[in-house]
Amino acid sequence: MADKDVLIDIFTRADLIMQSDIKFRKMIGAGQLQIVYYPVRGQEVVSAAMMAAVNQEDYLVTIYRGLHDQLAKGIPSKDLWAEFAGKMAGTCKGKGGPMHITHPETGVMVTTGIVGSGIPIANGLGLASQLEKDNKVTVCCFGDGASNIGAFHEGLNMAQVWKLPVIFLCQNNLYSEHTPMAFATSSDTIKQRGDGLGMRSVRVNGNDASEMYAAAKEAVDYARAGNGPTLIEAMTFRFHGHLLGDTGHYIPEAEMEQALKDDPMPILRQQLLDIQISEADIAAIEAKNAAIIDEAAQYALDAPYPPGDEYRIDVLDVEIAA
Amino acid sequence: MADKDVLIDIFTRADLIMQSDIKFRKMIGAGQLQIVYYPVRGQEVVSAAMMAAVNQEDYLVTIYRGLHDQLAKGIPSKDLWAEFAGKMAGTCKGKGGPMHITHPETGVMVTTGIVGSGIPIANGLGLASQLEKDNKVTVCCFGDGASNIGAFHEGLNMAQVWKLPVIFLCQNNLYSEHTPMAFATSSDTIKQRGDGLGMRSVRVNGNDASEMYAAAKEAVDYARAGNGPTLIEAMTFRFHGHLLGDTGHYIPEAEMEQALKDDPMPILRQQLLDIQISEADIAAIEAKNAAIIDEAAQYALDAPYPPGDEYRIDVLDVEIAA
Amino acid sequence: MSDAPKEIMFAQACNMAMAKAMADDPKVILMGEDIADDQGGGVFKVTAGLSAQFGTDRVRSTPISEQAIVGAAVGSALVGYKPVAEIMLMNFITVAMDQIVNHAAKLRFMSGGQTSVPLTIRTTTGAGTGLGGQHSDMLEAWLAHVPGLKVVAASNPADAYGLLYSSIMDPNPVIFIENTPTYFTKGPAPDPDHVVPLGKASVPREGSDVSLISYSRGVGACHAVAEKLAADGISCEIVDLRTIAPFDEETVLKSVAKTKAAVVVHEAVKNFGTGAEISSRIHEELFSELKAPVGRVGSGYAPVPFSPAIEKAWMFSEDDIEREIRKILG
Amino acid sequence: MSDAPKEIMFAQACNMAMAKAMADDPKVILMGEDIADDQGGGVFKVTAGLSAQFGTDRVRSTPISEQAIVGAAVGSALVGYKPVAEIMLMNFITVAMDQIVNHAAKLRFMSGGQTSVPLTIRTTTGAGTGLGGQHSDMLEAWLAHVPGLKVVAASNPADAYGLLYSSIMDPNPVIFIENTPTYFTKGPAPDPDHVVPLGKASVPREGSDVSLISYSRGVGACHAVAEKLAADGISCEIVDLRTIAPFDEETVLKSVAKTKAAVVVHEAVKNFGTGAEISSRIHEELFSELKAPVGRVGSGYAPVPFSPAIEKAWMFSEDDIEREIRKILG
Ligand SMILES: Cc1ncc(C[n+]2csc(CCOP(=O)(O)OP(=O)(O)O)c2C)c(N)n1
Ligand SMILES: Cc1ncc(C[n+]2csc(CCOP(=O)(O)OP(=O)(O)O)c2C)c(N)n1
Ligand SMILES: [Mg+2]
Ligand SMILES: [Mg+2]
Repeated sequence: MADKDVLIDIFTRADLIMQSDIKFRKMIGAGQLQIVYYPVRGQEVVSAAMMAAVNQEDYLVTIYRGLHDQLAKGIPSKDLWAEFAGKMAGTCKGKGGPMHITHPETGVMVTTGIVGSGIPIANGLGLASQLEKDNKVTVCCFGDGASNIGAFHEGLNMAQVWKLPVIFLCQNNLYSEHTPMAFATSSDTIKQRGDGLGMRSVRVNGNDASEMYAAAKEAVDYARAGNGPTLIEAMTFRFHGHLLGDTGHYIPEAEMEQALKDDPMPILRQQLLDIQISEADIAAIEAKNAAIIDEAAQYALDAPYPPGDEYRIDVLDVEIAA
Repeated sequence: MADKDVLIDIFTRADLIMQSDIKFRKMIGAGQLQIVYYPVRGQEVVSAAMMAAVNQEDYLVTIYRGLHDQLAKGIPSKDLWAEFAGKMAGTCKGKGGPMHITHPETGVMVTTGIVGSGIPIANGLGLASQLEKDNKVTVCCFGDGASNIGAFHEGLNMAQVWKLPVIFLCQNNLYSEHTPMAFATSSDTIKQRGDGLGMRSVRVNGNDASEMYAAAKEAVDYARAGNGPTLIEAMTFRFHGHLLGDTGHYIPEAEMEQALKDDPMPILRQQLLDIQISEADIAAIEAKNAAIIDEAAQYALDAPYPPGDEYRIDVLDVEIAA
Repeated sequence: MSDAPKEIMFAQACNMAMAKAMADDPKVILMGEDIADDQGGGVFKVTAGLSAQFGTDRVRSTPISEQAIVGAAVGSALVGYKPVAEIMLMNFITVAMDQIVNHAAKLRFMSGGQTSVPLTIRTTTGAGTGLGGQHSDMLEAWLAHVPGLKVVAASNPADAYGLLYSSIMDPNPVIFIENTPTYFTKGPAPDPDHVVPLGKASVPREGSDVSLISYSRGVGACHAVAEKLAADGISCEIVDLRTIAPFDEETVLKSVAKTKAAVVVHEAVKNFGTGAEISSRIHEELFSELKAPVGRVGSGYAPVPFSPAIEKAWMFSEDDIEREIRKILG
Repeated sequence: MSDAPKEIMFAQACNMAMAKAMADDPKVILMGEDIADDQGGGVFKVTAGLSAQFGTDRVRSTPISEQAIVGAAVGSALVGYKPVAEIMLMNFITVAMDQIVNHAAKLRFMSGGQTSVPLTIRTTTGAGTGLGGQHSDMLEAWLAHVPGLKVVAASNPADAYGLLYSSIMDPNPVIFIENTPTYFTKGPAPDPDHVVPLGKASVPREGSDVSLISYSRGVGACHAVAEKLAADGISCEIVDLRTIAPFDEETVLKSVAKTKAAVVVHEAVKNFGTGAEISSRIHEELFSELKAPVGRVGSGYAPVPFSPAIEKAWMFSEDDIEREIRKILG
């Protein structure tokens, strides 16, 4: 069991993620936001525990389903919400959108919409840290389905050969879009593939805060010590399908039921109570997160859109003539 | 020890390969042929044993370093030599050249110059056989270096998931161009990668005719029985570098010496003598091969070049207007 | 099919074309991510019902492995199959370009005609769906530049039906580009044996003042502008290329020889886009007859922006087309 | 460098440019297959001696993993490095297009300018070396069509030196295309601090009758033809683009405004090649001043044939250039 402060830290991040996801789905459902949204409900603890084990200066590369990673890494909610809403005040001036969140101040360097493509880029960040000797690590998040694409293989091989300080965090939610892992994946586990590539690889219950944090911490220490990368296969589940609107028809009822029973959030909340953190203290954390989110959401709605001419800026270093 | 007829068969193919390689290097050295040539000396037994275990109807996909595979699979020397020489009488009318040999009559469907790219294509041939229930297998040859590229990973995963009748023959000659395997490869073996992908995988001394043949036969039977693919990592060596002219400066002397001591050809020849095949019979095989090669080489030199306008033919099904 | 609908959607038309091809020829097989019914019949439901009708041996959901998907299509095509590979979104062909360009397009030639690769790659794309920079690119110009590939894009459901069927049956590798934003736009339903030959453009609207040459959704924009300008007495002829490469020069040149003015319109980025080749060919053949230089309309020099506000300013528009027409007609 | 040679080879020039960049800026690093000296200093020896001089931390031989190579360059560029990734031959970019197009070219824009990707991708290609269909393609048209990328190609050693140095120091992703067949062609040596700015074309030969617009080895062919035609009293001006995209419209239009005739020349396949964009821009700006439509010279619509007999017929040639010039000058 991780110690008290760590668990509180993880819960605080995880609750912010959970409440943010709920709010996004509510606002989109109500038509207040028209965006394609990839729900993260169910995967909160994986990122919360992982990011609790790194520093703000450390790098993160994540994917379209990245809200949990981005919030856990510390991107201010207002900036993030504004970007999701396509506003000028967003992290990327509305040019990137939910699938392409970048926020260097908190180490969020790339969010990609191409399956597997963040992996080779994470190596580049790790290579820079290795050459700089800046003691940073890079966390690279991707899904189980990404383990079937070439970039995964090339990236892990290079990271291992060069002993790069990268933590490859495979958030295994057992589905890639509407395809169950076993249907498209030749190996029983993703860890097995890391082993096959000679990389230190572990498989953990990503929904258990303490277990996930321990694995994350170990991988981070291992990388900082110059030993190279680790592949963490973190078992988890997504409760709301691939993207909002997905009915999950392809998920067997029993599997979904069990997954909901194992919802990491109430479990983590109970764990806090078990170690004598008062209901009041927990409620305070939840209230604070709720306030942050309400403010961020309103900020995003009120913020102005970027001027159309912005499309000529940031293509190259110099502005493109109209 | 494989039985007598098999060993004679393997030797006959391997000797044809060896003598052809020597002849090519001689003619190129003498300026009779101006082509980029990838020597195969040292890898004869791997292909000879593999192709002795399949039928002419079975498919082959190989690479730029493919002379040994193509001869072992049975492409008539005259057609092959003419193609190497860029003549109209060549297998591909001179349009493909040494790196792109195709000869459907003997099952040689693709020779690619792109590292790893034959692997996904071999799956397509295997898929066709699986759907046709034609009981064919596809042999897909590539090198150790190819195991670092994405197509290798995607291809093996799909072949295993679909249980395709494909034999992935990794001819591990320990070098990719001027790079020793260990320098660029994260795992100790290629077999380990197949294991990581949940594929039946074996590692054998490809230079031992009996061991290589047994592994090939087993993989072929396994595939024909509908059990799916096998990855064979066949250990071997190339004696004349990546391409003709390569001095092999990057190969430690001791390693080269040992490799030459282990030259599979004299060893196989001795094995024939050991099982009471007479020097005369062996010499007859060698003489027959020599005659085939002399005839093929002369044929290639004498044959006419294709007319320039051929570039407008075979681009699409219809001829392109000038 | 007496109870056939009078109108169908673009996505439906593609579905019907594949169903007909599979019924007509047992060698037609489909591969792609989540295309079988157990996986939802395609993210845009374009392949819905096909695995139920033809079985999962012929309608195969795949791993997320575009190189392996196209490679499997290439290999099976080499031995007589007519595979239809779906690359979910056009930006994802960037991971499969080697199989498409170095192999599918070249194996017939490099084998001296001993083998051929009669595959079809279906993919969809298009801006305006809020998917941002990596999910909306129009990359047809790349493929049009590759000898050995045919590139096809339909502008309406009936053409989609007839062109996709022809693409699947064509003995050459064909890239069939669908348009996500107009997937659910309706149009007149074709009759079941409607076939549109590759390499032939159509002239859906005749006119005398200027030829608007386009394809895919650009054609719809041209129709809207033509309607509007008709009121001002400007008569636009519209040429729908249907096959982008190799394109139907005869029909294009015939139209421009008549109108003596042309504007090429596409959604893709204007710079180095397909419009440049079409414009150049027209100038090369009809220079002395033209009233003015051929105009071009395309999207701006930038990745596809996420924010609708910027996306609109970046994207080709009916206003751009009108402005270009008025400019060249002086 | 008083004992500097008067003439150097193209490959040497590239080597010297990288050496200078690495000496000037510790953030410059090199990655590629077999580029370090232990692996031979590059298959064409272009990086020979650099790992000896700067160490294998900065000059890194890689696995055969083009996606990982370009990805590592993208990632390190995002945090301040100036990586130079070598893709051994241009056809191999087909396996790395996702990293180049969806990431290197777009991350600056998609991040709203928070990050940038100052990498250089060096690659070489060109027909005539007997390598056949998969090792000789000129694919610059694809990259020129991608907003956010700069595409550069030098026609002589001095330019190669000055342009490669500028490419490495440029804050944008640059594709630097070398030409294998002319790697060992000599030309005047530049002085050590010779720099050629990106985006600026040169006019290596002035003339009055026709402008020949080209880049890479096409420029050499234009010089040969210009010499020959001078004898017949035809005066050719030559514009060497140097940067293919975004290209120097000002210099091109200025030249053609003077000569009133132009032929665009490149080795790449003519159809949908870069020549189409340049031709279109000239027509759009100078239509009424032109003596004749802009001519285009490129290679044929086919994969690169292996047999020298066919390759020669397929490939762009000095004869093609001369014929095109005489055609438009009537
Ligand atoms: C190269 C590529 N192919 C296909 C897609 C379409 N796509 C987007 S998400 C996804 C599923 C990915 O599943 P997984 O890796 O398990 O991540 P998850 O969505 O479950 O978090 C697919 C196929 C893509 N974005 N990129
Ligand atoms: C995608 C790609 N990258 C690089 C190359 C250049 N190249 C040709 S052969 C080769 C080495 C391959 O080594 P290996 O796979 O071990 O096969 P071997 O040559 O040893 O038989 C390389 C890097 C290529 N042809 N294709
Ligand atoms: Mg998943
Ligand atoms: Mg090797």
